[in-house]
Amino acid sequence: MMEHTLISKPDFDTQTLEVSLGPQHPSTHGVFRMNVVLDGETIVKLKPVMGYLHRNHEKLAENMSYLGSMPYTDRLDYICSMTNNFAYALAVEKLAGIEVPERAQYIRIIMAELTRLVNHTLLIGFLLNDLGAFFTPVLYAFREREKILDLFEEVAGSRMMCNYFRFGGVKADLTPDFLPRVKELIQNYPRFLDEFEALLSENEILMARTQKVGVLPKELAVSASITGPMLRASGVPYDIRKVDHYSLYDRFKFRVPIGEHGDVYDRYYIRVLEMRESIKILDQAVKEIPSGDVISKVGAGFAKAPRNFKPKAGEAYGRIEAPKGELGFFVVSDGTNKPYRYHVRAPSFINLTILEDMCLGHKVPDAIIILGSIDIVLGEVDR
Amino acid sequence: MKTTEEIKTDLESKTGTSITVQGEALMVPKEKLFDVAKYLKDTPDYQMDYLSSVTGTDYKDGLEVTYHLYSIAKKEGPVVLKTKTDREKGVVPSLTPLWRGAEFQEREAYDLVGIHFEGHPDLRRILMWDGFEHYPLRKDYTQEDQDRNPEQF
Amino acid sequence: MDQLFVHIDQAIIHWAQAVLPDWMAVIVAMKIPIVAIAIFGPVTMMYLTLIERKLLARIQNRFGPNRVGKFGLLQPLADGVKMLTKEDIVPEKADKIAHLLAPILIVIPALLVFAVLPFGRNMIAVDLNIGVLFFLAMSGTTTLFIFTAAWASHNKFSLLGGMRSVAQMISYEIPFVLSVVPVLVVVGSFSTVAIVEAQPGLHWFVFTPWGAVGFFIFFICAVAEVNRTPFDLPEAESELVAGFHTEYSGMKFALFYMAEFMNVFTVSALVATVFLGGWQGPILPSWVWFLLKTYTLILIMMWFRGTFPRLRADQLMGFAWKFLLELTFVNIIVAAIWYEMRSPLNHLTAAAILIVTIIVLFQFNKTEIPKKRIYKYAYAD
Amino acid sequence: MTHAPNVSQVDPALKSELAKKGIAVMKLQELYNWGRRSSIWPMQFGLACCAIEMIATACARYDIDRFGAGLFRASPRQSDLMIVAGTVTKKMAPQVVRLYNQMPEPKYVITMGACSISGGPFKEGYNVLKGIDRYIPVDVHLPGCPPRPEALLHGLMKLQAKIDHQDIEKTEWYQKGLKREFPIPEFGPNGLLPPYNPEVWQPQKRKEITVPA
Amino acid sequence: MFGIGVLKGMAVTFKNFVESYYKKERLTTIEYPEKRLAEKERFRNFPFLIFDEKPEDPRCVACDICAKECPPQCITIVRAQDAQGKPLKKPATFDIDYSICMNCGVCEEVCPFDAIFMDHEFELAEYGRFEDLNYTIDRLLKPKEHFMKIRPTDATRIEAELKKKENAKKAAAEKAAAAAKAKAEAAKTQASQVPDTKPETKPNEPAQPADPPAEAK
Repeated sequence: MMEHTLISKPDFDTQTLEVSLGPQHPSTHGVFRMNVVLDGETIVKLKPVMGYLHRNHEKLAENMSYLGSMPYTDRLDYICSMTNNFAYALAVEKLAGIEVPERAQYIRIIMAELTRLVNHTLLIGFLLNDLGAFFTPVLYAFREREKILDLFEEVAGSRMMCNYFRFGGVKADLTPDFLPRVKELIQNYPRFLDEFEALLSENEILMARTQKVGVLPKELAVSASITGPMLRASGVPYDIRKVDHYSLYDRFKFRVPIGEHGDVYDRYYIRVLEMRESIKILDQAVKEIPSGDVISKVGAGFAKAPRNFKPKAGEAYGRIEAPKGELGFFVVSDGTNKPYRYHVRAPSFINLTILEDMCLGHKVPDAIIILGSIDIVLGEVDR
Repeated sequence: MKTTEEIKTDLESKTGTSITVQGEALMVPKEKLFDVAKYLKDTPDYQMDYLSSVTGTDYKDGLEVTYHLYSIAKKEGPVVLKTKTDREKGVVPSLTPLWRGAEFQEREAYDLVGIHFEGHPDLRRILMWDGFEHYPLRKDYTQEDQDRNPEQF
Repeated sequence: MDQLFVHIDQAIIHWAQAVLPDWMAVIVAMKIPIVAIAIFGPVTMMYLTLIERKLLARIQNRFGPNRVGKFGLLQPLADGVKMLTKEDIVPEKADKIAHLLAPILIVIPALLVFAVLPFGRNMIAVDLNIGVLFFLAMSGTTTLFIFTAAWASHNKFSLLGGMRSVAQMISYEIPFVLSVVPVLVVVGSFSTVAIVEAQPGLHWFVFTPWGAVGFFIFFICAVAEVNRTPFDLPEAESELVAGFHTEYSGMKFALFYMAEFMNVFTVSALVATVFLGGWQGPILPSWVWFLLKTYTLILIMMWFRGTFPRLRADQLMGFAWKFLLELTFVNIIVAAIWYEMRSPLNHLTAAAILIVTIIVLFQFNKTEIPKKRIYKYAYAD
Repeated sequence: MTHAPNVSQVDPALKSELAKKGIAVMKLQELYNWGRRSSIWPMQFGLACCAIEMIATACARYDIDRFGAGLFRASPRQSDLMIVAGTVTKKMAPQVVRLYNQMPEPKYVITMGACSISGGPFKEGYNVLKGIDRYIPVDVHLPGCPPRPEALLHGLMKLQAKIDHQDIEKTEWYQKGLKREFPIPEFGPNGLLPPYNPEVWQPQKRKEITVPA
Repeated sequence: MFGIGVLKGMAVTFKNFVESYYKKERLTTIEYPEKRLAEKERFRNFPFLIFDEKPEDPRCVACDICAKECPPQCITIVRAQDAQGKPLKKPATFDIDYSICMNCGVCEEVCPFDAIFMDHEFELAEYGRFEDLNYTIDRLLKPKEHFMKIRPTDATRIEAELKKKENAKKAAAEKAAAAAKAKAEAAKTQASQVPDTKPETKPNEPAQPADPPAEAK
């Protein structure tokens, strides 16, 4: 960890400059504020300030039916709405003990992996935007994202806020030409990834700017409950799809890339490799998807009348490997049709704990790209 | 992975605390929380080195904090610890010295439910602005411009 | 065709001498190039903004502005009209006079520098015999005005931007100036017209080894001089909000915008003049060649803008001090050898020296240059 | 929605006659309006999910740059349009009003998405402001959660139509010695003080629903 | 060597620039007002009410289920009353506040009468907030054909179900009428033996529309 002492004590006394890279800043990915104390351009102290998008999701969920807060989970991490639904559906199914038919599990995995593609592509685009590339990588990323959003809109009805998962399955079956278009996407995506890598991965300016910047040692990552690509970039092989064996992830063969240095370049490149693994999962899932109904009889009943869904008193903690890390829902029910307590374990909120440790001693532009490599979305950080 | 019963007996013998089992969770008195957590983290056959989530909940008879612990080294499932403290001056020992990950989550529990974590490096409000004088996630919190009837059903 | 504008110029002068009293005729004779530049400068600026937006749009698979006017051709006009009617905010804690002066002063060198550019065969406003020196001096002052703008607007982000621009300019001014020295040594005069005449037909300096290296360094430093990607630290959008012109609105901001794009045109023109043989070219008229070369260089700069991320301040300065500067010194010596000893053997030795220096410089900067990495996989089944 | 033609007082016959010869005749005010409407520079200002949809509008498929509005300026000083995209929370409201005050005068506001119009799905939250029009005047409301990129383009075209019909003598920001400073709300113990800006917004009693006899 | 990665990057952007002139996949802009994207059938923007023949009697029976289920609570329904104040199975006012609605489609799912569906119309930018965005019943009502046009597969499926329900109701009505007739004869024959007992079974009222299923609170 870069130990910072005022480098050379100049004979003339210098003042530190207190700057707030404030809630409105071109590259804080939303309304996130960092109070930074600068000595010249080197960061001496950095205090993150959050809460500018605290929309009280947990208080609202406490006086709404269980299914009523499913559309709200779309707005938690508004780039990957399907995985938010997935985690919430898993938690409540564990609480109420609802079974999910096979075809629905396959559809859920296809949607989760498509969301992972969207999230990682967007992240790389925004990271390059923080590095100063004038919007070109972001536009290439959005060009690919539009293709995947068309698939979501065709199946779930809305581009970004899908509200597609129900307890015990999914809302509606796939449209006839959904699977052929996913197959076509699987063919073209590696070509786009190669082009994206040609533009970025070997680019010396990018490598010079990101290597050995914002190094996160393995022990600090584990103790600070960092999860997801950030943890794996520091060398810890922990992927909840492989650890918890939730849904049907055991049926698919895929690998988990691991970095050694744990700096910004590793976090960027791990996500490129993860996208290639997701394409492998999609390939297998699209081939082996069985037919059958997409929602269990019990689930369909509750989907029709959410106010009658009264799970037995108790609590459940369901977690999945969301693109940003471990996304968990802790639901406490007291037997009525409204949850007593509803807590979201947000990966980007907790991954921010060590932002200051990584930024100390670096320059302002480094702090911006370290924040970019953590991949935060403010809807999830502030809930 | 041991069952909750075995963990209970093991912990009670090692740290001499009276632990009750609530469903999957282990209700630990707050005085002994730090030792139990330290024991779970350090002993080789548990190695609970990853604190997944800290949740503060407001029950009628007091505030409750729930910890979900996992082991990355041994890839083992959750051990759920719970503590209870009274509503007015609820103080719980902070676990930030053991796990850095607890820092922000304990600040959030303090900010929204009003549980004081003594031993926390800098316990301030994290989501609401500093001048806010209420704990919004408590059941008795009345919001100023509420135009929805709480009994919706 | 080649002397078209020269004939027009002569015609106007004859008409003026015939009609007006002779002292006024002299003024008119002086006025013609000034009026030409005063029109050509801002118009190129306006249409460079449009070309940049449309080119970047095409790189990013979309149309640029195409709904204002036929193909978006009236877009710069609309931007101009809107900028004129904007309220002009001066922050109350800002230093009023400096805040007002900075945008005005930054446009003056940008316009003055047009005088020295040889647009075509004997189509030059003022044939200064210290042409290149005048150009370098003028383009050096822009840093001063960028810093006054940053200092005057009393804003933390612009202060950082101003500091960065000073640091960047100092480290890139020296290779910028020194990489022209070989050409001046070979030509023996500062005047731009002499330089262009020293490159008849297709014998441009860029085809000699020292010319190629000189062109590479001069172009890189030109991009840095004009604060464009990958050297656009002073108005780094993603870090410093809008860099040194954060506090400028309305027409003052438009002046900064105009100065930036006019500098882009004039610096590319100078690079074309010094290394690519100005208006020398086989068939086309001389001024067409000049504009062709200048606009290709401008398009390359815009191409840079669409591709590259930004260098960090210390890497940027490291690149200048540890790589470009040594290369320019060696380049001057090689140019001398090349020019003094005519025999082809010496030409080879000169080229060999250059290649050896480039390789040696790479070895010195080994620690800086990043390496590719290979990644392991867990759960590899 | 076809683009509304400029309302010009020049008699149309002469106008079309000259237009055939390639000369555009318009009053100075129309030139100002035309300049302002064809180059609206939005501020790089996004709050939540609608901001991602706003960036998607600026991207390849929908391309807001065709309307001349592609240059997203990072600093409020150089932008004319503030697209409030996302939930305005009570903690963020002072910053939004301060940004609005910092923008140079002919400035417009599009409230994109249900959250910025009325608090949207989160209006019951204790930290959510029930609509930004409580503190700053809003020109175009764009419902939807999030509104499609085409809906944002339609909103922009509606704003352009509004600018076309603006008359400089009567518009508020062109009067002599105008000082339009909107007061910035402070943080109170349980919410913002004052809860709304009286000059800009009056509480709207929900119309008593009269049951037809 | 130092420059290779940089040149490769420039090659990619150059390829994009050149191909955007002749390859469709490199120029994905759809010029919105003139050319529009083909609308997906399941796209859901804002809800609208459906009526079969006349706008006066919509399918909605004002059972208030959607108002309760709507997460952001943006639907307000007031049930109509006839002259004597007896509640009718028709909404007097049905307001959806489009400035609050979050397009989630829950109302369409929970409506037992298939009376409310999600529309495809998205060009709804307005200048005023309260008067323009608060949609009253007359702005919400749309004919059945509109629903058939925008969402053919869902519409046919729902029409088929409604048809089935109609036939089931008609069949039940005939059965009930037949049973009533049979009972009437039995009563008449009984009356002929015992003249003073009045026939107690009144012919039941005209076919009641299917009352809401058991779960409705």
